Amino acid sequence: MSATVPGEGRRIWAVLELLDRQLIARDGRLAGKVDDVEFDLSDDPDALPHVTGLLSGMGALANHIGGSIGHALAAAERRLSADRDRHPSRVDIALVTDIASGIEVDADRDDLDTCRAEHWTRDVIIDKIPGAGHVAQ
Amino acid sequence: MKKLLGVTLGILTAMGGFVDIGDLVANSATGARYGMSLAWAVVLGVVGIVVYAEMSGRVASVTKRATFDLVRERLGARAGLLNLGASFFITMLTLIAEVAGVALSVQLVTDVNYLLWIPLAGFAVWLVIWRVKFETLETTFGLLGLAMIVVVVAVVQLDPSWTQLWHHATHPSVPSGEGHPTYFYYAIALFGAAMTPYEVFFFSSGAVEEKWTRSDLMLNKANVYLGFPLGGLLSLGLMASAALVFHPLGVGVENLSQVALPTSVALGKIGLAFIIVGFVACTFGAALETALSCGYTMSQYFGWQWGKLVAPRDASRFHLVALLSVFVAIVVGLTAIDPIKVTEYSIVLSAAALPLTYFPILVIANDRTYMGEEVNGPVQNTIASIYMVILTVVALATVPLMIATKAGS
Amino acid sequence: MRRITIAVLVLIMVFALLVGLHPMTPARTRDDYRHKAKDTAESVLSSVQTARLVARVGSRGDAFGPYVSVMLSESEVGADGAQTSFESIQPPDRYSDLTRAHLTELIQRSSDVLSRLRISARRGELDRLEDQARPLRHLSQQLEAFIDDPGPR
Amino acid sequence: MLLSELLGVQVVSSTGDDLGRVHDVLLVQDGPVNARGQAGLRLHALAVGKRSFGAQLGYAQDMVKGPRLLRVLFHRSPELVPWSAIVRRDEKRIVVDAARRGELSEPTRPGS
Repeated sequence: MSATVPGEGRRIWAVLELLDRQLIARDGRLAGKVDDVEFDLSDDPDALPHVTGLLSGMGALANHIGGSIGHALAAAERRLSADRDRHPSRVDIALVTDIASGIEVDADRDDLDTCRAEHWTRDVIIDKIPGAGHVAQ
Repeated sequence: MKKLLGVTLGILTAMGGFVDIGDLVANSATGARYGMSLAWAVVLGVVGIVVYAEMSGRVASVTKRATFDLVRERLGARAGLLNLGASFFITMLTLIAEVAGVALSVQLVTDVNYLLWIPLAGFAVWLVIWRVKFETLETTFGLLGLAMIVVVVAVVQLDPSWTQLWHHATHPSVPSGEGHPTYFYYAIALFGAAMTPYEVFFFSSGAVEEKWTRSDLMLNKANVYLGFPLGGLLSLGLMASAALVFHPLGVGVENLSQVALPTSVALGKIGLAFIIVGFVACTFGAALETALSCGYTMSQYFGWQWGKLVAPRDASRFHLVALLSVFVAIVVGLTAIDPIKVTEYSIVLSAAALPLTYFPILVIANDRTYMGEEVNGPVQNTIASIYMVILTVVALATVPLMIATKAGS
Repeated sequence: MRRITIAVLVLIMVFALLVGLHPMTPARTRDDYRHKAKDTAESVLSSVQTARLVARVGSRGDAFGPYVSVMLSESEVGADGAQTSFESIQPPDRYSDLTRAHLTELIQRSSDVLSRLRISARRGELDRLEDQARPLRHLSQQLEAFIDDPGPR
Repeated sequence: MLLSELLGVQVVSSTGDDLGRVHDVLLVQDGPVNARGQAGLRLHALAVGKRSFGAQLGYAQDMVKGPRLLRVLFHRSPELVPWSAIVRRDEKRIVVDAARRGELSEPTRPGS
């Protein structure tokens, strides 16, 4: 982990230490990857941009990858989520409690916006199979 | 005492779980065709998987992140996705071969065509994934796989001239009438059979699921340093049995059933019974590992919940991927595509794809901010770097050799 | 650039698969034909020798009935497969016609024995196998001789 | 603004030098403190250079030091360009003030 220099704050390389890392919800459940990082640019030209949120999900991933593969992913995502609103799933930076090998988020996984497809798969497919609710013995 | 038992159990599991359909086919086929003169490729592959798996297990224990999680983290989304495509395809190919292998093994005791067993075998694989705990399945099939020790007994029973076997293994040469490209093609097949990527996906995901920590590093080392080489011994046993029985007669191994014949010749019905139990356990265990690995790689790339510690409904996409993978394996298997050919392609392509996952793990094993004191030492790094070069050479040579030798024919 | 790389890789893969799954290509010269005849003979020899081993362990009670039966069917399928692909190759000249006639006869005789073995094994008459397999010994020697010098006798 | 909108963008100096592309950005946890006691992350600088793979792997940032074989291949320090030196920025190009681009010449290394 990067050292925290008093009065200066910990330094984090966004691509190396934040992007593409695992989001972990409060209950220890996995809640997607950091697919993009959102900044706010203040009106003051001398101020530095600051991180406001982490984007996660197929839409953000497609945008981040770009190129032909990104387009293909984006098309797949649009097809799968036709009736949903298009904004990418987002985790507010205020919920993030630790940035390490995983990014710890102070929220239950089921409350996070990033797990819509997980819930859809659960409700429409997996729950229909007997034994879906039991932990393996 | 209990700890010692745990370590022993781990070693035995790693040993029994080492062999899968790729090892069965590749070792027998090369033993029959080249005698022991390709034993070096098995040794090279076993040392390679030891280096690779030890790093992956250590990285997983320290960071709590499994292999494909780290592949994405270190290579980025784009290169990671291409990597996922290749790794998933090869793991899928292996799964097809393993499911067909279970069916072929059952055919040997029932004489009912293997195509009829494929759907049943696939269903059984899925059911175990759906219902059975990680530890139970790993231990059960690992220990049942120990039945393969019978091939070593068979080799002893065949009473070979050990000095001659040793001489052939230590003085490798291309037999007259055989081209160099084909010889090296088979070397790559053996290398890929020993060093299949799914083994590492499964091993590292298991380490994360069983909540390994720094204090389990000893267990990791014991499993890897003892279990895998002992498993490699089974591979060499398969090779030697084929070299002794088939090589002098000019028999080529084209079917899984032939792999059992030397043991039957040497030890009769009891030996045959053991080796067929070994076949079923090894292929079934590997089918489980590959089906799970399909789920692991995909889920770990996209950050979905994975694993068997939670109910299937709480890891819904992971279970969906595993379910679909098994389904695809059944459908492809039922097309009557030659399972032995699929196996050969899967191991050769495995060898070609190895650098894709090995490379990021090697980088992370050197990341002090991640690994702290557990980074690679200078000896580990030297060996690991040599393997990085070997893997790159193998990867570059595979496709040209495949074309030049018409896939080893 | 990356798209091109992927396309090339896919093409290579498809090509390799096609080549791998279709080992027999037309023969253009006599040497080429001899070479393919030799490969075929090797493949048939492999089936014949496997069948001999299986017949032996079967007769001596060293293997289970279903296993023996599976192995013998596979040997028969292997020999028949080799014969079919060999017969589909066009012999380029008269000399090759003679080579073809000789090898086809060897394969045919082997196939007949393999079929009889398979039938007995299916009936559970394992103790007869070793006797029935006896002609394979001579056939395997002839096949070996053919492999050493592929041509008409 | 998204991180993906910065990565890969070409960077030139106001005097016309091509500095390469953006490979990583340096965040420092020195912003306003939120309700959980966490300081906000502010974007201080862009890591700019000709080749990107070393930055992706962690060699360029000096976070990964071995093995020697890979370090030799991938270790190429990027130039750190302070955000405040940016004069103009659009989707394709970032122009930085030639006079101010070296303000962070003491490379800010994590943990150093």
